[in-house]
Amino acid sequence: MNGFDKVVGSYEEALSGLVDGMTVLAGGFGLCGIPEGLIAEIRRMGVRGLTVVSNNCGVDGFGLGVLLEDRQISKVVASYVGENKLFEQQLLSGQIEVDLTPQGTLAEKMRAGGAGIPAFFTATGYGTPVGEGKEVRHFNGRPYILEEAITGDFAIVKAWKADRYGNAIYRHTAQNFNPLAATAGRITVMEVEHIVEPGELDPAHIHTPGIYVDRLIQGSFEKRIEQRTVRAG
Amino acid sequence: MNGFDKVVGSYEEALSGLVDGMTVLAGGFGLCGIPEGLIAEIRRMGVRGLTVVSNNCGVDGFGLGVLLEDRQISKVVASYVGENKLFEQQLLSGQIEVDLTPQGTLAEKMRAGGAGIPAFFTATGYGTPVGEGKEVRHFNGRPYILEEAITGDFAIVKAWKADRYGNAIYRHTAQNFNPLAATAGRITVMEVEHIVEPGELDPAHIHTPGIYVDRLIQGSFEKRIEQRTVRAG
Amino acid sequence: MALSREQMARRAALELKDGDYVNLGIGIPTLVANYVPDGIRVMLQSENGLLGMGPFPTEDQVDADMINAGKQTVTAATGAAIFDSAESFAMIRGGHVDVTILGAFEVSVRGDIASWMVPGKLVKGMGGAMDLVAAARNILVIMTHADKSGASKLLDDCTLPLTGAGCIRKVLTDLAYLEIEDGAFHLRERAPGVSVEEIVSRTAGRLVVPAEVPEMRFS
Amino acid sequence: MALSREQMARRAALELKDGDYVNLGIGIPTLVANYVPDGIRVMLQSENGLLGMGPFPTEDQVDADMINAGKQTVTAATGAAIFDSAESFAMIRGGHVDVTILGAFEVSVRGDIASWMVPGKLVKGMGGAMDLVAAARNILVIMTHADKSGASKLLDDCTLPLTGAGCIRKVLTDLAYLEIEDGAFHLRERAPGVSVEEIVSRTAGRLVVPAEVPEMRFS
Repeated sequence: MNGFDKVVGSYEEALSGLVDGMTVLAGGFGLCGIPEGLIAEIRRMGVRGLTVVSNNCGVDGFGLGVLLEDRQISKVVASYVGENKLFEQQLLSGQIEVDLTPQGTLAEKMRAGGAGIPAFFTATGYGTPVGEGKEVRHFNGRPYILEEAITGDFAIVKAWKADRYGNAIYRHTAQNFNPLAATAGRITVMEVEHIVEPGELDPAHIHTPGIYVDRLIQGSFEKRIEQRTVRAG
Repeated sequence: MNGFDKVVGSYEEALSGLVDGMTVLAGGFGLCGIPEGLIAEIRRMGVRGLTVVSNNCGVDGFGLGVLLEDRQISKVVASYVGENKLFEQQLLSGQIEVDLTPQGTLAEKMRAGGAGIPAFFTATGYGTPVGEGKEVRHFNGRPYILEEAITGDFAIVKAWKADRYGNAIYRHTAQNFNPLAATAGRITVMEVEHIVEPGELDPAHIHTPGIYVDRLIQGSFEKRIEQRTVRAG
Repeated sequence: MALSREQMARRAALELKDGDYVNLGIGIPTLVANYVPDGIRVMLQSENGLLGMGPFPTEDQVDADMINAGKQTVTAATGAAIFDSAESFAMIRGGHVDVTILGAFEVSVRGDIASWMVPGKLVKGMGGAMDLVAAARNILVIMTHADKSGASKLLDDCTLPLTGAGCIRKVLTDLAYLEIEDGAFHLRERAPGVSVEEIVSRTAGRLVVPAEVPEMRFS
Repeated sequence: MALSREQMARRAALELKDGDYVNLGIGIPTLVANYVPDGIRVMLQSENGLLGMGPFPTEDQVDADMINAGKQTVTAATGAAIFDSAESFAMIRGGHVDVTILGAFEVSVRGDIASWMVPGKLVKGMGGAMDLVAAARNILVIMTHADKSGASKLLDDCTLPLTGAGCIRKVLTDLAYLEIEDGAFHLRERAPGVSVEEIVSRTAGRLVVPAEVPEMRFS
């Protein structure tokens, strides 16, 4: 044990300090690569008024969708929220606010937040509702809009393997937004399938260096599939 | 063979199209991870008036330093050029121009160039000569300066292993600026120690996806060491 | 006769060159992958973070950690690379994807595209569409020429909120293949059996019709 | 008596806490790694792209592909991670490195630092110093109190071009340990055998001297 050992003993400890009104960045794309146990713990804690930044907001009854059931979320920053009837109801009734953000801009905003870049220009969204009210500037004759970084009080992410220092590897496309959210949380909590000893992972294979990870917990995952598409074997 | 096979048969072919006055982005940090054979070919070609963007400019007689001998470089964008007497002479005599750029800003400018981000704000350089003439803006009460992206006509990079499609892996700290330069060249030429067949590299271990690589050549490398520091074994 | 979905996909596939990195949107664009001509290899980019998308998995290959941007289970092709979403959109935004094929509600003579939002209907989000249209050098829109009520989707000005401004140059509909230049749709090909008159009557935006409009070919 | 280089490194090492990620500049800062107190583990970040820098290699471990930011051959510590330079400076710029220790030519009462350029002398470049000082939450400058001619390096205003503005809060010299607050150096510790008077006489910038200035301890 030493100061770099990020492993915590319980979900309570993993999310200690998360209170009403905070901003939570969540990794995952659809239901792929989501921190299932951490989401369950947020539900159990009953914290409310959360701003959730995540590409999607889960589905009814799974993923971040479960936090809608108890009305724990007051605002969602996402690129696509179409998989969730409860979300739809709460949006239409004004119980929840949504800030729709292009997927690439959302990813870049989180990366910028973690990288100390407060704002950047992008062509994405120029001339669309996304660009309204944002500064426009031309570079090489092309118009771009200014987008600001996103950071969170907490980031909750899911990795495949991590060593005790938090050096983490994602599996297949379950990587998605996880490494980005991991960099941009004031406190980053990572839930993994396997915790290994430092030295077991090749330094060149690390996707998220441990410096970004504050707390690490081993979870078990249902890994629900949204669109099971197969071909004849 | 197919349209994704990036392997070329000769250095001539690798750098075909490089002409006087072009901007060349070069990977490497000091002499670590530099595309030795591509640099030698640029020397052989005798192209002049090059703008070279690279963290360093080699040493006398090795690395990018050899391009100084024949006065092929007219401008260098770098963070540190202190290892090179020839550079010093040419700078003092006004034969070469230098744009000193903080190392992190240089890395981020190349990344931005490859990522379609024309400009970003950073605190680095605010209040210093680097910030002079650049726009200052405050975010959350802190001053930042606006830095613009860098792209090149060519990028020359060095990787360890790549498959024929250009999916590449770097070895240890020879990674450095290589993946960034690779994204920001209009034509990106990669020199590697080992070319392997597609499928031999784990998709999760790829540092530079092949989409960034236009031409691939196998080289042999001297790998000169600048500061050989050892401890008693 | 108006093209079937499969015919549209087949015609769209002719836009692909050997060695192209391609992003296909959901719907008809996805079908394009099935009609890539012989001798042409393309690599599919899926914006959640996969370059080199393979076919759907067999039952025993299904893996919840391997999905595409449509959240469907997929496989990785030989020579694939997997990365995070910032890298995926760096690749897109930086113009490294050669061809993007996607659907739309409306396209204008200026190359504006509306594809994500119908006011009054629930807004689900733009996903990666705004990034894709803002970035790709070569975008092909595939859509029906008119909506179900018969109203043209090729307009002087889009009526719906935009996905991107001034970024579309090519449109394939069930009636025609058109290019956008100098503030007009230019009729390049007509679907087999479809008359120029019908296309003219179903195109609301400024349309330039050359003296000769060849019939579309599919190979 | 003024501190030796080793004493300065030893005192600086007391600023480190167990679990700190630390970036050490060249010169005396590099020596700090040799004096990390028992029971404290730190991980060294090398800005060329290595988190978890180990000791120098033995002769047979030397590898041209494994160097640090000073271009010295090094090893990777257990639990290291290696990445590109953009990621390395994302880590730095984003404030994830806990402690940065680096040298300087001058520091001002406003926390300005000059460390990279002496006009009239050849400018070699700032390397990563500007990024480091602009980003770290906790920076310790280590330098001699005065230059070789005896001129103070602790000033009201830096005379040399800056590396960063308003970013330094702590300075360790061969004579004293000082903190910068409210536009003044606050004398916190004096080197063993060095009088407050000597420190006052060698400090050109506004200096606040508390009633009691303890002698520096090294453990």
